[in-house]
Amino acid sequence: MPSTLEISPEQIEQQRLYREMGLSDEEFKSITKILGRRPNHTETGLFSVMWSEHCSYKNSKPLLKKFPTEGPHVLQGPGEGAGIIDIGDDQAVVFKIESHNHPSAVEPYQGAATGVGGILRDVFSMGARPIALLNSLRFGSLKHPRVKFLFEEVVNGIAGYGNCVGVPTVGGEVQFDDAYNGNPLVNAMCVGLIDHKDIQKGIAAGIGNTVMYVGAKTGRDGIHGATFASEELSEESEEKRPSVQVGDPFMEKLLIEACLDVIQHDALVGIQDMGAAGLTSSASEMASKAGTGMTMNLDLIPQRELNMTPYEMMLSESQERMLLVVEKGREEEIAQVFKKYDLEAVAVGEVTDTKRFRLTHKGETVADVPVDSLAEDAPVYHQPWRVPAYYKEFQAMDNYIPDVSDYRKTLLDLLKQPTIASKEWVYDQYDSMVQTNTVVRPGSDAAVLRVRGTDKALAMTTDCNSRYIYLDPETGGKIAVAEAARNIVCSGGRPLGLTDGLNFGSPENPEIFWQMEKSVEGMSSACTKLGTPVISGNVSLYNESFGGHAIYPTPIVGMVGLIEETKHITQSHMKKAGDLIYIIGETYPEFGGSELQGMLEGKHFGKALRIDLDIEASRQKQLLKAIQSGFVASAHDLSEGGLAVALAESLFENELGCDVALEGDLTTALFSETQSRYIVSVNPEHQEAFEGEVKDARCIGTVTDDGVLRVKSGEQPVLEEQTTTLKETWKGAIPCLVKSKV
Amino acid sequence: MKFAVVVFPGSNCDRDMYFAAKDALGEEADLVWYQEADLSDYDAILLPGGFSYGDYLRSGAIAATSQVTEQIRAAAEAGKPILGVCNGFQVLLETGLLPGAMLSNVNQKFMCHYETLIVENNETMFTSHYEKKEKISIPIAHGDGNYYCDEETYQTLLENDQIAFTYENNPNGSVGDIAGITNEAGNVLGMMPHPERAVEKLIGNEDGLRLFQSILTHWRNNHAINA
Amino acid sequence: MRKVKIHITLKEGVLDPQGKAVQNSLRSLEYDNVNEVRVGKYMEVMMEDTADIEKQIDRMCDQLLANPVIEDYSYTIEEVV
Amino acid sequence: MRKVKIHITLKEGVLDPQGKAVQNSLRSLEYDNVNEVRVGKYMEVMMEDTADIEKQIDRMCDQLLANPVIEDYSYTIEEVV
Ligand SMILES: Nc1ncnc2c1ncn2[C@@H]1O[C@H](COP(=O)(O)OP(=O)(O)O)[C@@H](O)[C@H]1O
Ligand SMILES: [Mg+2]
Repeated sequence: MPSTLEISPEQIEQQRLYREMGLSDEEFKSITKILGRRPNHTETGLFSVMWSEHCSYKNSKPLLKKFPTEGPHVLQGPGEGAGIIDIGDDQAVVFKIESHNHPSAVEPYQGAATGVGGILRDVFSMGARPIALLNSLRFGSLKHPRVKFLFEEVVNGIAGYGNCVGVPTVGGEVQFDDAYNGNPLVNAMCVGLIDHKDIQKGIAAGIGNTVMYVGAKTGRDGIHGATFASEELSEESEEKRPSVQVGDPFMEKLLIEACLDVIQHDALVGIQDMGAAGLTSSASEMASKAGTGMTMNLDLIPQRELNMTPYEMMLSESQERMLLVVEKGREEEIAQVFKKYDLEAVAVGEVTDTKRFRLTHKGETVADVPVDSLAEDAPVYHQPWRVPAYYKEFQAMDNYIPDVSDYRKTLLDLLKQPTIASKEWVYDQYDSMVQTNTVVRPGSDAAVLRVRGTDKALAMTTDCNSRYIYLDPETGGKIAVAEAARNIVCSGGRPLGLTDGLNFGSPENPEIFWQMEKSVEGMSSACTKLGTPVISGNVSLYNESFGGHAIYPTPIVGMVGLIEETKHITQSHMKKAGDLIYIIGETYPEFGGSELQGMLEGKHFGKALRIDLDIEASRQKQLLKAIQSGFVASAHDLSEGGLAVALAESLFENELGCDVALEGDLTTALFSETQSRYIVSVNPEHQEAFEGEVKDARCIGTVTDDGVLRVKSGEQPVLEEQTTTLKETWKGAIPCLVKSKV
Repeated sequence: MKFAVVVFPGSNCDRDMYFAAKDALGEEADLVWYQEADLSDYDAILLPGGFSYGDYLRSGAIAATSQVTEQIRAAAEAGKPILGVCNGFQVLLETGLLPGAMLSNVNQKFMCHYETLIVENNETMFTSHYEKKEKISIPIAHGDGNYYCDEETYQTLLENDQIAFTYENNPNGSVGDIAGITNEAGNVLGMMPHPERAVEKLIGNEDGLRLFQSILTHWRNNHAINA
Repeated sequence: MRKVKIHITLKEGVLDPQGKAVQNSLRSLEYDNVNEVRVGKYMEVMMEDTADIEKQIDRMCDQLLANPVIEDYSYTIEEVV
Repeated sequence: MRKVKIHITLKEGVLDPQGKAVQNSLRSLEYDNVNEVRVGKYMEVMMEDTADIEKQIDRMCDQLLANPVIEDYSYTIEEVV
């Protein structure tokens, strides 16, 4: 049986085989320097994965430093499996977002499913019980059969995994745009709940302690295709071709329960999931973080396939695996905890004081490298940037004003846009209620879960309007954070912090690097202003489809907020006839990147919308106070489609009607997407108190029970339609697109 | 009254069921791991929803082969109330404690939302707190909820009043719109909708609570007689 | 060592929702000559040979692999070297 | 009319969680001689004969019935009277 071990260090250097593994000439040289010799095949593999963008953040590190990451309530910022924020009563909330874009483009069901599995492990490896999942998805146009297939299978995969492990999928977002035709985005977020005393770290501390492997056996799954693509290998490799990672949510469920048991065991020293770069990253990071070294005997690694090489074992991304460090001599106690769940915990190595990562296989040393060189000493690149030509062009344009004459038809058309249309087709497939904590299910601004045993609740959301970011990354970055915070506030919560999923094209393209840098700067300034530190995140680059078409820059924000009393929980739908309808905030003619622009022009261009972070912050404070004081019956932020769409959406749940009078230019009043605005309904008995609290609120009408949405300008009716007609249009759009033949 | 919630590998509504019995109903309840289970001390047995053994092969099939099913069978014969919800219902079908089998939903999709159920028989130990033909709103969350039985079995179910709940708008293709059935003796109830998710106003409604209250009432009445 | 190939199919008369769905998809992809699709399971079980192997397989199928209320099974046994 | 019998199996090396669960369950039912179980799909498609029926079946499998990234398929065609 030919073995990849046969490739000699000389061959790797002379034939530049390291390039196939993703290492540059420079990087290879510096590895040779670190080791004082040429790396062998396995070692080259270790460096290639650990120095990849995915693990090392070599292109994004300088940007990530710009994020504010601290706050009095932050218990764990970026650097561990997930971030942690205090919520009082010795409890904390744990969350992180992660992308699975490339795997989902190849095999959407498994790609999305294993994305969910991975983010769950990040959270329960911290010691937290996962209480909620969210996701943020981007697809191309549903006109294309391939896109439709990706959409259906991604949703199916998320459902298949999340439903089985029993963690409710409570929220998320889905947007459709041609920019994602060749490159869908699949980001999954997990939120967990933990008692302070249970917080775990992924560290390999205590010289002599034992390293244990738990969970699924290692197969040849997900070893990066490129690493196998060398000429020499391809002849023998048909049967060794890397296979797609397949998720086993049943195994994951057992792991969750077993890991939550084992963290109560005092023999446990450290625990980490095996995510990207599998054994290599979990083992080397655990040692590096603890300032120790580690040896592992690869013969002991549970293997699913025959004749696996050290290279394959170390690079495998088989799912549902965890690495533990336990006190020496107490391995059996730990193994017993897992045994209950039919899981095997196997001793595979030892913590050493050498600061080296040493692997043996069949009695030979197959890798011996300084542990920090893999993790902390990975190279960092400061990529050059350039202002894109399109941006200069957009900035020079006159303000775009759409030409709309039939307001009713325009509203109906907008409600049919897949990005605006009801996502019920998606979330009906998710178990959103298991664990019986879900107070606000998908469909409102943010999902809300009560914290059992207290009167508190958590609000959570994912948001990112990438069209704004494309037009103006800095402003768009601010808007993404602000919009997430608005959604939390509308639900009655105080925003606590966020996790970010940075999805971009190639950082080596200076124009894309500029997009990255500017959006991170915009997000950072909003985070600072709104008091929401970044506690975790993920970077996914090189999202370009064939022909070099990059996606829209898509830095997704996943935010969590605290609702102090369950009676503050507020939803977007209006409650009853007679309530007063207010709009909070002025409206300007702003349509750059708007849904209406895309619908009428087939593309997005011009200047982005403005945002004033001071106004944003003060309005959020005022509205939250009004909600907490009990003055507000419903609250909904204005986003895609402007006031008309928000108004319609707030009527659907209870099939109410409204009488609203607007002033000024009606296209602007109805469809502009000006930021920092809300629509709220208020019981007349609270009119005075509410107006005293929220300065920029203007009453525009009342809720009615005749089931008709009515808008007047002066005394002139300008838009009138049955709520049920609007609702059916909005609800039917996506099922109709999915079913339609192409 | 003391409830046992039997936990299989992959059960995931076990804690919800436990909270329903313990907090919402206010009775004693234990989570009992399938391997260590001694069910003899319990007054009622709850089989929770979820994905026992990942729903691999057929929903509920692998769990149905485990040792604990012998104890469940014994409890059923002794006349104790046994409630199987969702995956618990599937387990009861696979053990043969209830007739029929479960197929996948007609639309081949998992679905999760509230459904309106009609109480067809309010004279069981699980439904006495409802009115006959009362409409209640209870969440469903399943991919394999399409109840199947042959015509003969269906006629028997009708004749014996074994159909406890039907759907007002059949979501999954079940024969006769069936949402829940009992055994002939009436002490084993299997249903796809989740009453344990409907025991509190805050998270929806309390329509499911009355099912647990019915079990309690039955037990108290029995107990009073015995005592 | 034996390789046992087991086919599990829905009994005639039992509606096959999965088969129906596949059939509809094929139709909408314009395979107009497709009349009916039935979906079942196919398993390959590797097992050591024993004297009463057929009896054992029957028992396995009755006990776990097939549900007699809705499914039929059949199998073939191959020798593996 | 033709009856097409299609077998869809996971490619070698691809994890089969279902097969593993069934295998463990058989083991705990004390079928100690069972070594490995792989679970796949079996479909019976009734279709009108056409000149290029094999090509058509291949296309159906590639397009819908099998997932070429992780599954292999094979089939036989029988005549039905
Ligand atoms: N965009 C980001 N913003 C802030 N923190 C980030 C970002 N990307 C990654 N991080 C942090 O870096 C650490 C390593 O991330 P990652 O490699 O994605 O985790 P894992 O190894 O668990 O997949 C995590 O703590 C993560 O929260
Ligand atoms: Mg991780």
